[in-house]
Amino acid sequence: MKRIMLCTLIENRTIAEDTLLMVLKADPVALADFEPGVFVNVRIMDSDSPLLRRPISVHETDIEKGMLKLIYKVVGEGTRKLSEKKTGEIVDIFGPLGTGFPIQSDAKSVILIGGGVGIPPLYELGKRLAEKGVTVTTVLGARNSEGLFCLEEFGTLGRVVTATEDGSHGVKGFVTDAIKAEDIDFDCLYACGPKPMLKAIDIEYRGKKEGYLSFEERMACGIGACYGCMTKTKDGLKRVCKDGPVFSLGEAVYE
Amino acid sequence: MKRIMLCTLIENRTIAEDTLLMVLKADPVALADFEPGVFVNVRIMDSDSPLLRRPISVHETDIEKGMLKLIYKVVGEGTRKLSEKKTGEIVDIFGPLGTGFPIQSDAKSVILIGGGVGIPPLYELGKRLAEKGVTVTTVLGARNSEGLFCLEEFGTLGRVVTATEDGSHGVKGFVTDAIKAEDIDFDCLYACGPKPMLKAIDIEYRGKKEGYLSFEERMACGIGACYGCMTKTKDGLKRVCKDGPVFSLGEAVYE
Amino acid sequence: MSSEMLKVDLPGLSLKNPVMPASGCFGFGKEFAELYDLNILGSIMVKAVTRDLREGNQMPRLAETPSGMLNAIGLQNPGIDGVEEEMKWLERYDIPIISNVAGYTEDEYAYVAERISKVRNVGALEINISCPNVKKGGITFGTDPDVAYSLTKRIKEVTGKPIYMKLSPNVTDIAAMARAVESGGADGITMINTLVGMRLDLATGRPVLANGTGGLSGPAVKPVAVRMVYEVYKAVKIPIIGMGGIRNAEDVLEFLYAGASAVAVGTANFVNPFVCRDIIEELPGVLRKYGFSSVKDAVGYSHRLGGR
Amino acid sequence: MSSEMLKVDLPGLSLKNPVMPASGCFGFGKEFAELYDLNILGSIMVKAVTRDLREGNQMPRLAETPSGMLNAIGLQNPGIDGVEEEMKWLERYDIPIISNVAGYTEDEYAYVAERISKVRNVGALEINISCPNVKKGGITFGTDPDVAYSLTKRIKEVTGKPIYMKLSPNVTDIAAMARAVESGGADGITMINTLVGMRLDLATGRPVLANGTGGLSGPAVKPVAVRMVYEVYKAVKIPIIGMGGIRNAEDVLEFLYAGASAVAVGTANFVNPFVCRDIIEELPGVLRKYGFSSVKDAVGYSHRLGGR
Ligand SMILES: Cc1cc2nc3c(=O)[nH]c(=O)nc-3n(C[C@H](O)[C@H](O)[C@H](O)COP(=O)(O)OP(=O)(O)OC[C@H]3O[C@@H](n4cnc5c(N)ncnc54)[C@H](O)[C@@H]3O)c2cc1C
Ligand SMILES: Cc1cc2nc3c(=O)[nH]c(=O)nc-3n(C[C@H](O)[C@H](O)[C@H](O)COP(=O)(O)OP(=O)(O)OC[C@H]3O[C@@H](n4cnc5c(N)ncnc54)[C@H](O)[C@@H]3O)c2cc1C
Ligand SMILES: Cc1cc2nc3c(=O)[nH]c(=O)nc-3n(C[C@H](O)[C@H](O)[C@H](O)COP(=O)(O)O)c2cc1C
Ligand SMILES: Cc1cc2nc3c(=O)[nH]c(=O)nc-3n(C[C@H](O)[C@H](O)[C@H](O)COP(=O)(O)O)c2cc1C
Ligand code: FES
Ligand code: FES
Repeated sequence: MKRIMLCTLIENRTIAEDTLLMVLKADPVALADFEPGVFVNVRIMDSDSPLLRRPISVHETDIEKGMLKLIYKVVGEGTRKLSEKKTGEIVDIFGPLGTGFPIQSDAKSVILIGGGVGIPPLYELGKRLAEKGVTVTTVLGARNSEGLFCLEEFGTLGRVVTATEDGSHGVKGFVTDAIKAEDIDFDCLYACGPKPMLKAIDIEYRGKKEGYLSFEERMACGIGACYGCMTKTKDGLKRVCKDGPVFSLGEAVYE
Repeated sequence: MKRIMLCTLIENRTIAEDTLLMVLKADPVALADFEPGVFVNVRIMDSDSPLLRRPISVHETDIEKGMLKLIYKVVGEGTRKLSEKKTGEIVDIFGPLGTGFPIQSDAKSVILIGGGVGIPPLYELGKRLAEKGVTVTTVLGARNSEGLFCLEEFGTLGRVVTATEDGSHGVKGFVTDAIKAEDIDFDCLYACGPKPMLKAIDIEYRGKKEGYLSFEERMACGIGACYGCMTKTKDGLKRVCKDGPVFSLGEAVYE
Repeated sequence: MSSEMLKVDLPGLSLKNPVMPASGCFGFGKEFAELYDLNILGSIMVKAVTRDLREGNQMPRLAETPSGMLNAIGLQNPGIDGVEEEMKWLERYDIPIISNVAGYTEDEYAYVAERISKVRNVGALEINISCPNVKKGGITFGTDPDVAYSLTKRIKEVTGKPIYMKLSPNVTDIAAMARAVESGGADGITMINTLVGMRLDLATGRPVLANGTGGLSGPAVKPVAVRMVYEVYKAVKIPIIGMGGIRNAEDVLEFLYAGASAVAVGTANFVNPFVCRDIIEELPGVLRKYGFSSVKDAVGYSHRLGGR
Repeated sequence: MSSEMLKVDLPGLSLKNPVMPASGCFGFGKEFAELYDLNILGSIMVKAVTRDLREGNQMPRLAETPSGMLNAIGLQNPGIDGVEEEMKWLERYDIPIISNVAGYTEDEYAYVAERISKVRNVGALEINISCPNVKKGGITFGTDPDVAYSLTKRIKEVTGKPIYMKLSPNVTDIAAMARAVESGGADGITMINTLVGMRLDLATGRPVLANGTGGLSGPAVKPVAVRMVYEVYKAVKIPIIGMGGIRNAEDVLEFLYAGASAVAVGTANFVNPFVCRDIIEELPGVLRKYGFSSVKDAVGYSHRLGGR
């Protein structure tokens, strides 16, 4: 059920260049509804400006401990203000929002492909897949080694391969290059990252593999009511916040 | 010199109903310029809303310790947000602003008359007068006993008399009633409080006594440039923020 | 008690309370129905409907501004056929719906108005003559009094339901617009739609919105909205549903004072998805605090005071 | 280096940099001179001057709004005699002053414009045809293109100094206003003045401002200002000095992109009294960051891009 959760901030710590991990105390009952790949809409502060909530993917939910983890990059005013929040402060969270990653029951090996701030939502997914005995390979990409994070965390799920544009970590090139270079085998793929990355993956694997891509778009309501966050699909316009953010390979239509 | 001071908040504590004492760490060099009766313009937060600074009188400056003390009442959004600030936060202060209370060298006995949030600016004044050997009597008024504060502090300067509208503390009635009831003798008066109080004092004592009244008006610039905070005087319109907030008895023209 | 004090009767609209979501900010209700029971609302102003399905503008359609936002949705909607379906779904709620009608020509407005009027749970039509985000038509209807007058008249001829004309704030003389639609036969006025605004992306040099300009809404516009409601209240006799930046019960009271008989809440639904429910809960207390025993008593209050 | 990159040449105004305080937000400079050296400024737009001393409106004259403020100063000023004195004081600074001229009749405008033109350090006049806070005159000059045209022409006849007409945003068609003053002979345009807004006091029911309505300024209006500068840049050839909600060097760049040749900063001076100085310091870095080697290169940049 979508609800407003007033969460106490437990930790808000830099884990990579301009990238922070925010750990929030949350009601375990509410967390039980969080599927992998969903996002929350975060109120920046109790003020008229910045006005809109910011959509941030859920990195991990820990129902036993009642903890919700977000990883975000400081890119503008809202995320900068988020980064200034201190332990003990209350953060107003609205969620869970969106349709997350479907967990395939028959895939034996999956590949998680994350680029930049597309990395976080893959972790909860990988955790659940690994728990089910699925072989999980993670491919993380960034411009350079400073943009990579969570390598150890994903390492607990299986093999981790990296790609950087400047070659400072792992394969030099894009995640798609790394997948080929490392000859990774998989039944199903899950990806989240910048649109050009998703497009490249989509074009490469649509029709050939099963797979799911998580998109981003500017949002206002986050629940499908304002038509602000549409994306073109072969079945017409769809709402990234409600019908997505996750769409199947081959669904999206690129300009 | 008027300057922006980024002060660390040391204490922000409720001292009476909806009334807080804020203690800030400030540069002693800057504090040396603060005359009694001046005010500062406080930035509420680093955000576009609330936009304007809030004028708050200086309650006390402690140059040795490098401390600036403000006392404020929570009346709206700005003061509410101020009241939520925690120890260690940085508060953006602009000041000192305005023309404060002149310290009469020849007055032997003075009376300080404070109503509600008009009480704070009188303390630094009283302190300096008492240091000079002047006999200081303080008359504090409020609607009821909950609205009174700083009685002990003013008690260190001399006699303290109170007046409450409901009679719950001291004389029942207004400060002007208390002055008469207690037959207080003085050479010079200093008053700060709601306009009706100032008007009553002005009408009672203008032409008879020497005295100074501190006024309030809505402000934007706080330095005399926007003409937003005018008040009528017998010499035409004057700026409360620059020519005031303190005016002599008989100067103000009331509607 | 408090249920009586909130009741408002307007042409075609017998409202439990004066609070409703504004058009375009609440879709056709389905998404918010997952959050709370829509039956608590006075009404719902549903998303604009045009004759045919419209895809609207390109992305990005949204941008944030200080205490506000820009949108350029561009009237995306499933067309009149699709909207009739959405209305059926809304029949499960015991509230009159206000249907927002848009078009590019007088004929299109008239066609859509006539058809949507036949939908049972539509209590009234809101004629959107002020959408700033469509490239032709639309906006001119809302800025020229003569054109607005003639459109109002035309629509009155084809519908039996009361019509509320939605005024654009992007005009020199809002009172003249209000008088024009009143003489055209409008049963009420809703106002304000969004102010035309723009943001430029410093990195690309291009407008942040694909459409170039967009409509400014949210708390930033409230003082403009209150001023315009105040002016229009003095200019016409028909009731006003006021909107523009409302985000709490105090804001509602300010609009009532200015002359609104009811209010709509738009952008605030994005900030606090429960805002309409919260306002309805808090309104009786706020009315009492300021000495009013009913919403009706507060309508136009500022105009009944003497002096300045 | 960075001093060359900031230089701007406009009719009557050879500016060190494109940043100046907006009229009414900086008095005649004296108060801010206590804070920093005014010589760093491109220019100063001083407070409006009328023929005679004016007391302006009653208090309260100020009210806060979300990300903005309302003011209703009402053209308080010492009159042309007093302002001539203020100008003398400003002679100690090596910057051309822009004198803001107001009036209630064409004759008054012409009289004041003629006299103030003779003041040595006045580089140009800014004709305030858009002050929303005076009860007669003022606002109509700024909302009717014909009236604005004729006023512009009249003033051009009596002054040898370049004139910049200050446009009101409270109009349906800002481009038409711009074209009108251009054909009247205006040398430049300054825009925008404030949007008319209002707040009502819930406790008293009366407007918060004694004047009733006031002018809305500050970050809240920035998207409206940018949109209007963008439209006017397309409509006329004379240069624009842009303003409305500017509070940092990035905002300045956005106005340059939209078509402003220079900018003025108003309300932000109240929030950060050192804002003009800070902007001037940061502007070269911001220009470089976005790939511009001079202010001039950025003027109208958004219009030179193809596409959408
Ligand atoms: C479904 C979804 C999940 C996301 N998950 C994450 C995540 O886990 N970690 C992370 O770091 N970022 C994530 N993002 C991106 C994140 O929302 C933006 O970086 C953030 O909103 C920027 O806010 P800002 O105020 O710092 O930037 P500004 O540029 O100042 O924001 C201005 C406005 O633009 C919007 N905006 C700016 N960039 C984006 C963007 N990339 N996507 C959507 N809206 C944007 C903001 O929400 C705001 O309304 C996600 C976006 C979406 C849509
Ligand atoms: C020279 C001077 C000294 C002051 N000293 C003190 C003091 O020591 N302690 C204290 O508690 N208060 C003092 N005040 C009053 C204080 O400034 C207001 O209570 C405060 O600004 C209210 O802000 P708000 O956001 O809580 O209220 P809101 O009503 O939400 O404020 C809205 C706007 O109105 C202005 N405003 C509201 N009330 C007043 C007021 N009474 N005077 C001036 N502006 C107002 C605010 O500054 C703001 O711009 C002083 C005022 C002045 C002019
Ligand atoms: C995302 C969005 C979409 C809108 N769509 C419509 C619409 O379809 N028809 C219409 O008449 N108004 C539309 N509006 C305008 C609102 O109904 C309302 O008039 C305006 O936003 C001011 O109110 P607010 O400040 O409370 O949002 C839309 C506003 C927003 C923010
Ligand atoms: C307090 C105040 C006084 C103003 N007085 C004048 C004036 O005398 N003449 C004028 O042309 N504009 C006046 N303005 C308008 C500003 O010059 C400017 O056009 C407007 O405020 C928008 O800019 P901003 O958002 O940066 O403040 C005034 C604005 C404010 C806030
Ligand atoms: S953000 Fe409103 S529909 Fe997606
Ligand atoms: S607040 Fe600007 S002149 Fe006093």
